[in-house]
Parts: sequence; structure tokens; C-alpha cells
Amino acid sequence: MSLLRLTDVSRAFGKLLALQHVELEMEEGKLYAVIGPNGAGKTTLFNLISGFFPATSGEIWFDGMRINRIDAARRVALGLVRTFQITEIFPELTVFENVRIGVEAEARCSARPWPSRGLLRQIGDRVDELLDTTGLTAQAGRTVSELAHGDQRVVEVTMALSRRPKLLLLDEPTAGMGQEETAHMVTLIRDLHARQRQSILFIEHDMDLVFGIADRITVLNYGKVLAAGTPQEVAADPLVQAAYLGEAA
Amino acid sequence: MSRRVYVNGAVWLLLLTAAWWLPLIGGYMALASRVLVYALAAMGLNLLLGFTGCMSFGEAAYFGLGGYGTGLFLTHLTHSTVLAVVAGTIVGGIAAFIFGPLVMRRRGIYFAMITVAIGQIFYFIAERWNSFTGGEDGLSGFSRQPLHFGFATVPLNAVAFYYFVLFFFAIGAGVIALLLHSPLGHTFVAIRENRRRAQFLGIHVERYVWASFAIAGLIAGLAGALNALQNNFISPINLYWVESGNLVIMAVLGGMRSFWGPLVGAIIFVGIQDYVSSYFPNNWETFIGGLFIIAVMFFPNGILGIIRQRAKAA
Amino acid sequence: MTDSDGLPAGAAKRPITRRSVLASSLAAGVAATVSPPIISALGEAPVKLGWIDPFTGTYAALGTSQLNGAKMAMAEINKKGGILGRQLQIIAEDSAANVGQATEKLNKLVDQDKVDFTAGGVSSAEAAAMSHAANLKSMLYIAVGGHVDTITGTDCHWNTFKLCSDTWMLSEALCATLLKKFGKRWYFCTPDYAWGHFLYKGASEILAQAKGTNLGNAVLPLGATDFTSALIKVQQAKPDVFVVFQSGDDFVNLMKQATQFGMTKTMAFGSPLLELEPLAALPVEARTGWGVMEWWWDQPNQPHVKEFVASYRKLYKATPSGRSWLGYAAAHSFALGAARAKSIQAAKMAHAMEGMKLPPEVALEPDGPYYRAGDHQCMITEFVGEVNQKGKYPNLFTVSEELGGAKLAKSPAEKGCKLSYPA
Amino acid sequence: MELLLFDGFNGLIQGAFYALMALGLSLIISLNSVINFAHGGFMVVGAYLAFTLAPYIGFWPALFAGPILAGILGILVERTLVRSMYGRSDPIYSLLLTFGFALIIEDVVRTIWGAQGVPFEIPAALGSPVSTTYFFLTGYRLFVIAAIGLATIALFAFLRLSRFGIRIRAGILDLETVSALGVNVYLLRSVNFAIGTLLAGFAGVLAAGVLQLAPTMGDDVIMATFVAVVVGGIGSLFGSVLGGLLIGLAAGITTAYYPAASDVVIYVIMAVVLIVRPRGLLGQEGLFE
Repeated sequence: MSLLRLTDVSRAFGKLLALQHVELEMEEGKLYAVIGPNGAGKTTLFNLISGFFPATSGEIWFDGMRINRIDAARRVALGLVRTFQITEIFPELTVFENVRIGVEAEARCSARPWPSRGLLRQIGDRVDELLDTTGLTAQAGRTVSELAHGDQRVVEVTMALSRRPKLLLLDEPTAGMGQEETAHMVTLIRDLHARQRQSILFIEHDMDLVFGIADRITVLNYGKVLAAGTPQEVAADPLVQAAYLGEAA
Repeated sequence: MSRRVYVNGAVWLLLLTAAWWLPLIGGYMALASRVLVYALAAMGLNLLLGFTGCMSFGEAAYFGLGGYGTGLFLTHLTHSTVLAVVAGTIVGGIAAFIFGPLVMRRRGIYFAMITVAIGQIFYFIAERWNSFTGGEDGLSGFSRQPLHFGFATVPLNAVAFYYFVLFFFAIGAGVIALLLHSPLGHTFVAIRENRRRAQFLGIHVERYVWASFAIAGLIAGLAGALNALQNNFISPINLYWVESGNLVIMAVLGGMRSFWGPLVGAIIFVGIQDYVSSYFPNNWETFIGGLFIIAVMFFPNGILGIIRQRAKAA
Repeated sequence: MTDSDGLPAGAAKRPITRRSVLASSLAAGVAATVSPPIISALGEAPVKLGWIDPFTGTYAALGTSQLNGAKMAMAEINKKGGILGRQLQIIAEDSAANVGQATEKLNKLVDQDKVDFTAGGVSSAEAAAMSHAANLKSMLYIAVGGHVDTITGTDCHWNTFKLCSDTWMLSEALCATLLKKFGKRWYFCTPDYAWGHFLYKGASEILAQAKGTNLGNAVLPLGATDFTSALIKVQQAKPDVFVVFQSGDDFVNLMKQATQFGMTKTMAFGSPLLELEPLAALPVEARTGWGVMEWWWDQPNQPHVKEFVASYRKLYKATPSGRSWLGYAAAHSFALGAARAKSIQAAKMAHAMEGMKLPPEVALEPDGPYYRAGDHQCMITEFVGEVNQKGKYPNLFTVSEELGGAKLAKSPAEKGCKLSYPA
Repeated sequence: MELLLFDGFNGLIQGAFYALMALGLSLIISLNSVINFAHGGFMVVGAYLAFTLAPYIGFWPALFAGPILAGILGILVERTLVRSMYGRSDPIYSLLLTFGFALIIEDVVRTIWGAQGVPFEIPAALGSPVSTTYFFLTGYRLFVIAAIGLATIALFAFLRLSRFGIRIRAGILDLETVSALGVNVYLLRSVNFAIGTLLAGFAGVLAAGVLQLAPTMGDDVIMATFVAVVVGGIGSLFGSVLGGLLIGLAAGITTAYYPAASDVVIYVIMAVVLIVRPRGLLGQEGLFE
């Protein structure tokens, strides 16, 4: 059974057709990528999957459930967690506090006004564990707005992980990063996928990166799926070469 | 950590000993009670304003409703001062709870304006419903009754009433402090910091805004109940949007991001207004207006914000 | 320069420079600060009078006039040796016409400043609230303005005396004259709060007794700015008399609009309480109608009035209004009461003031007003007359009748007042 | 039925006045990003200045001179106080700043001109009804409607036809881009603030012919003006006109049937509008949220 399935999904903004008849299917434990030139509809696709806004038509299935009408916060509870192209974090809080928000939400105690000491300890332990996974332990006490850009993105990924996603959606995880930071992020993504069998769907513009790590790639152009398949299949596709890779090169 | 313990200890010590030191510096107990009443309301508001990031401009409605609840309860139902306070608190809290769903979806200035709208509707109801609320003339004819303990009866004179208010202030402040250190408080702050991130971590932002709004209303109701007892009087002006604005100013003046900020703001605002309006009964508005301008231009993070920055820099 | 004809102090036109703005705000600040008791009888603490009136907000002009009168009285009292040998000091506080603030300030004056008596109030609401608050503190209080009946009626208190008329006295004085001069088809306009309701109740009763026709009553919220809707109804009813119970800004707004609609030419306007301050704020063509003044500065046959007006003008560069006189007489009442009681203790003074008649130099009007024993209402004279459209400030009113308060007022029993002193 | 028409018409007059106030406020909110609570204060200042000048220069010149002086005061305030608010993303600061300034205006006006208010005279030719049946249609009211109509048309023409006006409109939509194109944004915002306060002053002079000109006149109007802007939708000038007319009409009609609710009705409308259309009738998404 597929983890995520989009059938004939379209989205219009007034007269502008941002996505048309998109089909996408993804199995559990895979690392999939979406590529495409600017304005191809990649982020719109993520917004539809994560519930930022509804699809105009078509069906979105996740983990055996039709989620078209489910609101964003509940999709997170179902296991669909995303990051954003422009980092979305809690700027004035520390790294620890940022991640704690997610851990508390995952522990379903966000609304608890008087938590027990045991619960607080559990939460703290889980935050430490996550920070350890993503290598942020040393930064735990720092305010995130003071961190380097790359670290901020890692914080965002850590927060997403705190919700134990069945599917992690990463919107250009290396956007705006230097080489070293990019390498760190790539290692992180690989490790998550390899060691924890984390299912990941990500948008990326860095071709080397995409072709290096993705199991399958979907290419979007002008709101339509241009091609889909393994990196080799996609690289060989003449349409892709004409429309996208040619330009990029 | 230890710094916070010292600060809290100092604040409570000063509040507890006010009856001794306040007269020495020219203050009086009724003023201290009033400061606490407004500080409590502003702290409740600040839960919404400073910690959840929602600009409420209609908090006076729940403050006033708490007052009317208490006044009407004392007039018609009971002579128990404590029960009347509880009744007023519940009235404020329930009203905020009921209207929460209307405001929780709005943000920024739209949040401010819909809270104004609801507040003004309550204001005009209080002002026009002569037979029930006393209308423009206000509701009088009730007075705080002595407290009956098993062993003694305590009349609520100025000093006793101060400690009566301080008792409820401590409850209110304690509740807010506990909240802020709980997951619920963390969630409020997360919403202030980044609504979108919170939502995409699976937090139903609107429900939490509702909760924050209701709790703020409950605390405003408590403060309003105490305010009615302080004056033995309540009038529609307590629900007017200007009163809401005053509460916002207290929070900003002291520091929206600090727990004690609204208390500091209330001390400054209520204190200066009382002092200046006695010395310049005709022109005190210029002083208050000037105070706002100076505060906003030079102390945008409030008095405590500055102190905290200094402490950080040092 | 057609109209620099001596408007009230602040209204005089002069070039506005930064300096004069500064100077005038400074002057106001200084005038507002009550001068501390300079040197009283050695070592003797002054007697303190707490004065609460609106100095900001809608009723600021009226409150200021009351305080000005009181300060003048204070100077006179202190010149003659003060109260029981001690100097009198007035401590003024702003109520901002906010009832809650009025109560707070009264409590502050009593608890913090330890005043010996209290006075003030312009609106009925604040006077009623202060009367109640003063009662809780067993504090003598004179309601200077604030006319509502209940203060010396169903809600009367042993500690409260009321100098200004009650609403019934005003209605009675107005209606008597209007019935004599004009027809009996009347229309009313009432502001929706206690003051308006009591006036309407009184006036409509009197009209019914006179077998007149009550064509209708437009009830409008306090602070209404647009009266067109009500005025349209009034115009269609074609009354002989249109009785307007609005006061303050509401009155000015209503008169401005009615005048522009041409209504002042087709019907008589009656107002139960005319005052010099709002009349001065009306454009000339809207200065019209009949009404009641509680005191009038131009009483050629009355002794002492001329001196009073002259020294007031000298002090404040404005002509004393009814409010000025009320403030003046109220402050004097405390001195007179203390002299009679030989004490400033509240209960003793209250007893002594019952039935106390104001001497001519304080009364400044015929018939010697006195505080009635049964309800502590002062029996002042009502000056009924017509607004003088052609006159220039301060000649804005022509008295046609002076009606003694004692003949107008209902008895304390009728008003429902039962005074009870604490044991 | 006739009465309803009368009251409706009367409400529109009231609404036109709110619309003029709302237009000025809307300009300031949209381009200066300032929640201007002193707007009522500028209205009062404009009216008082016109009152002071009228005996010397006559009613008609004063009708323009008063508002222009209010506009100049606007520039001064913008340069000294408001400007420091531009960097602050939270609108609460500008709100408190202008709230404080409104208090000072009221106090200064009272100190200079007195607490009671002043007799503002209108030309005799306008001070009487034009028809005996429709007696409430005074010359002055017709004049007010015409003046507000002309002012609105002039403003919209300025915004559409003049270079400066076009820049203001562009700035409302996207200030950053306008700035990047080399337009002096500081000057743009100064002038815009002045236009806003000038309109407020103009509304003040017009109102003084019907209402008591007193220091507190602005208090009653400011909230209604905000309601008009929010009902119409923040960022939409046309919306502000619509909002003003709508709440005026509603208040007028309510006065006829249930006077006690005449001032609460505008808040009920605002609450309903915000519930049904979160950004007002014609509002833009994302402003001040």
C-alpha cells in the first residue's frame, strides 16, 4: 500500500492554474524528490499535501485515508509533517524550547496546564534525544534567532522530527546554505532515511544532491508532471532534458 | 534561575509589607489596592497580549462584567463578599469563553477590532439597561461586607481590603505563573512566536487562542470583581474601550514579555495618574499622554525589558 | 473684530504663538494647583475641604466654574479668620465626569488627605454616587450640582446636603411659566438617564394637571450627536412648546440643529436648566428659547450681587455663572455650618445646617435660601426667563420671574426622604 | 415610510462625514502603517483653527485654511513622532503613541480655547432649510454633502492622475518595491500623513457647523471612524467610503426605530462583517495581521 497518493490533483488561483492533473505515489520508507524550475508548482504541491490550502479538484490519500478535507494541524497528527522554504521557527525561543513545542504536541499534552514532574522529565529527555540525533546538543540553550542559517534549518527539521512523522516533507532543505552546511544537511537526510527508514519527500533545486540521494524523482513544469521515475529514468527523459536540465546546465 | 527566585521573593516581600512602607513614601492603601486590581487585569491581558501575541483591545468588557457580576450578586443574592468575587470572576470568564470562538480566528488589528466591537456592545448594554445595571448612573447600593471566619469577623477597611485583594492577586498571579511554565504556556508562546510553525507542528492554534482569551477574561473578571468592591460601585465607563486601552498601556509600559511587567506598568500608570491628577487636575492628560509617547519611543520593551537587556549585556 | 466681546476667559481670541500656548498652559497648571495653606494661625492645621468636580471631559467648564466660586469663597472665609479660627484649604480633584473616578477621588480625599468635608459634582450620576460614598465614610457632602431628585429623595442621607435645585423644582418653575405664556400642546425630548427621566416625569405630570396635551416624548441616548430624527417627529406634531431636557453638549447640538431647521421660529423652546457656559458656546441664531437659571448675575435690586460679580470678574476675567455661585455658596455653607455647630464634626454640623438660612451676602438672591430640615434640600430661587438673542456675552438671558424654591419643591415626605442619623 | 426615508437620508449625511474621516485614516493606516488614534484630535484642531481664523479672513477661506494648518501640524507630528514608529512591525506601538498624542491635543485645545466649546458660526445663507416640507434639508447639510463629495472626488483624482498620487497608491500596495524604484518614501509618507490629517481637519470644520465644537468632539468620532475603516476593509480607500456610508445609514435608521441602540449598531455591524468577511468588505489580505 502506498503511503501517499495524489490522483488528478489540480489547484487554481483565480484564472491561474498552479497545478494541473498531478499524479504522485510514494511508498513507505522511500526518499522521493520533486524538482522543477521556479514557478513550476512545487511549493503549491507541498501546500496541498500539508493542508496549507485545499485542492481545487482531485484526491489526496495518506496512509489509507482521504485527507482532502482534513485541516493542517490534524494532518500533522496523522504523521504528515513539513518544513518551509523560508525557515519557520520560533525566533525568540531557545533551540531546546523550539523542539520542546513539538515534543509536547507529540505527547498530546500541549494543553496541559499542570503537568506532572514525570511528564516534564520525559519531555526533556525526548528533546535531548532529538537534539542528539540532529547534532544540536551543544546549541540547546541558544536563542534560535542568533544561530547560523544552516543551524536554523536543522532546528526546523528537528522540530518536524519531534512529531515522529510517517512522511517528512522538506521544502528546499538546503536553500541559502553554504557548502559545508549543505553537506551537513545531506548527511542528516541520508542518515534519517538509511538508519531510521524515515519516509521523506523533498523539494530541491540542487541537481547533484537530488540525483545523488533520491529513490525516485518527480519533475514538475508549468504545473504539470513532466516526468517521474528513478534518477536514471528521469535523467534520460528527453522532455526533461529539453525543459529543465538543459536550462539549468 | 536563582535570579528569578530573588526577584520573585523581593516582589512578594514588597507586596506583603506594603502596609508598613507605603505610607512612609506618601502612598495610601486604597491606591495600593487599585494598583493590584489593575495589575491583575493587565497580567491577565498580558497572557493574551504578551504571551499569546493577540492584540486584545476589549479586555475592559470582562473586567467590567466581573464588576457588574459582583455588584449585582451582592445586591440581589448574597452578603458573602468572597462568593460575590467568585461570581464576578465566573461571569467574566464565561463571557470570554462564549465570545472566544468569534475572535479566535482573527489576527492583528482585526483581532483588536473584533474585541473592541464585543466590548463596546457590552458597554452600551450596561449603559442603556437602566433597570438592571443602573445605566449611565452606575450600580451602587452594595458594599463589601465583613469577612466571617469561624473565629472572628474582619471588617474590610482599607488595610484589610488591601490584603484581601493581595490574596486574590496572589491566586491570579500564581495561576498565570504556573500556566507559563506548563506545556499550555509553552504553546501560547509558540503561537505568539510563529503561528504557522505552531499550526504545522499539529497545534490547533485557534483553540489555544480561545483558551488564552477565556483565561484572560477569567482573570479580568476577578480583577473587575475586586474593583467593584474597592469602590463599592461600578459604572459602564469600566467597560469602555478607553479602559481596555489603559490595560494595554500598563502591559506595554512595564514590559509585555515579562511576567511582572504589567505590575510595574500598573504601578507607574495608576500611581502617576493619581499623583499628577491631584496636582494638576486640569492638565493631567498631557502628562499621561506624554508618558505614553516617551514610553513607546524610548522604552518599547517596557521598563522591565530595559532592565533585562542591561542584565543580558552585563 | 466683531466678536471679541468678552467671551469666557479661554475663548478670547489672541494670536496663538508657541509662547502663549506655553504661558497659558502654565498659568492653568498653576491656577489648578491649590495653593498650600501659607501661614495659618500658628501651628493650627487648616480645615480641609475636598472638592471633586470634572475639570476634564464634557463637563469641564461647569466643574471649573464651581471650583472658581468655591476658591473665591475660601479667600473670603480665610480673610475673616477662617473656620473656627483655622484657615480653610480646598483640595481639588478631577472626576472627569466619570462616576467611578469621582468615587475613587472622594475616598482618596477622605482616607489620604483627611479632609473634613467634601463637595462637588456636576452630573446627577456623579453627585448621587459621591453622596453614597460619602455616607459610607460618614463624611459631610454638599452636592453642588447634580440635580436628580433622589439625592434628597428616596436615597437621601443624613450627611448629604444639596445646594442646587432638584429636578422637580426645575420642572415646576419651567412649566408654570411655559403654561402661562404659551399653548398647552407640548412635545418633549429626554436624554436617557436619571436626570432626564425625572424631569420628564415631573413636567408631564404638571402638563397633565393643567389638562394640556402631551404630543410625545423623544427619548435619546446621552451623548447623541444627531437629533434630526427626533426633530422630524417634533416638527410633524406641530407642538406649541418643545421642552428640551438635554444639557451640556447634547443641548448645544440639539439647539444648533433645531435652529438650522427653522424650528425655533415655529414653536417655543423650553429648557429646565439654562446655563451661561453653554449659552456662550451657541451660535447667535441658536440662542433662543425659555428656561430656568438657578442664579443670574444681573440682579439690580439685590444687595451684594454687584460686588460679588465685580470681584469674580476681577479674579477670573469672566462673569460668574450659576455654577460659580453654587460653588461659592457651597463653600460658604461649610463655614456657616461650622460656626453654628461650633464644631467641624460631621454629625454636629449636619444637625446645625438643618434649616440654616444663607445670609444675603452669600445668598445673592431673593427669599433667603435655606437647607430644609426634612431632606437637606436647599430652597433656592429659580430665575425663569428668555434667552436674550440680541445680547452679547454675558447679557444672554432676561429674567421674567423669580420663583422661590420653597413654593416649588415637593415636601420631603412626598419625595420619599427619611433621614436617619447613625446612633 | 416617509420617516424611514428621512432617517435614511439623514443617516447618509452622517455617513458621508464618517466616510471623509475614514478616508483620511485609511490613507494613514495603509501607507504609514500607523494606527492613528489622534485622527479625532486633528479633526478638532482643524475646526478650532478655522473658528479662530474665520473672524479675520471669513468663513470660506477659513474652511480651507483650518484643514491646511491641521495638515501642516500633521507633517510636524509625522516628522517628530510618527516616523520613529515605521520600523516597528507591531502596530501596538503606533497605536499607543497616537493615543497619547490625542490626550495632549485635547488638553492643549481645552487650555487654549476653553472647556465649554465655542460658537462656530456658519454663513447665514446656509443656515436655513431649503424647503418647508423637507425642512431638515438645510442649505448647510446640502453644502456638507457637496463638499464631502467634491473632496472625495478630488482625492481619488489626485491618487489616479497625479504622479505623486499614483506613487501613494503604489506604496499602499507595495512600499518596498516603490522604494526600490528610487521614490523618496520618507517624503511620500510625510505628505500622505499630511493629506490624511488635512481631510480630518476638513471633516472637523464641516462638523462644527452642526455639532458643538468642544475639545472632546474627537472622542466620540474616533472609534466610529475606525469602525468605518475596518468594515470597509483596511487598505481599500473605496472600502472606507463604503464603510462610512454604511454605518451612518445604519445608525440613522436605528435612531428612527430604537434610539437606544443607535450607537451600538455600528459595533454590531463591525462584529458581523468581521465574522462573515474577515478582512472587511473590500480589504486586502495580510495587512496588519
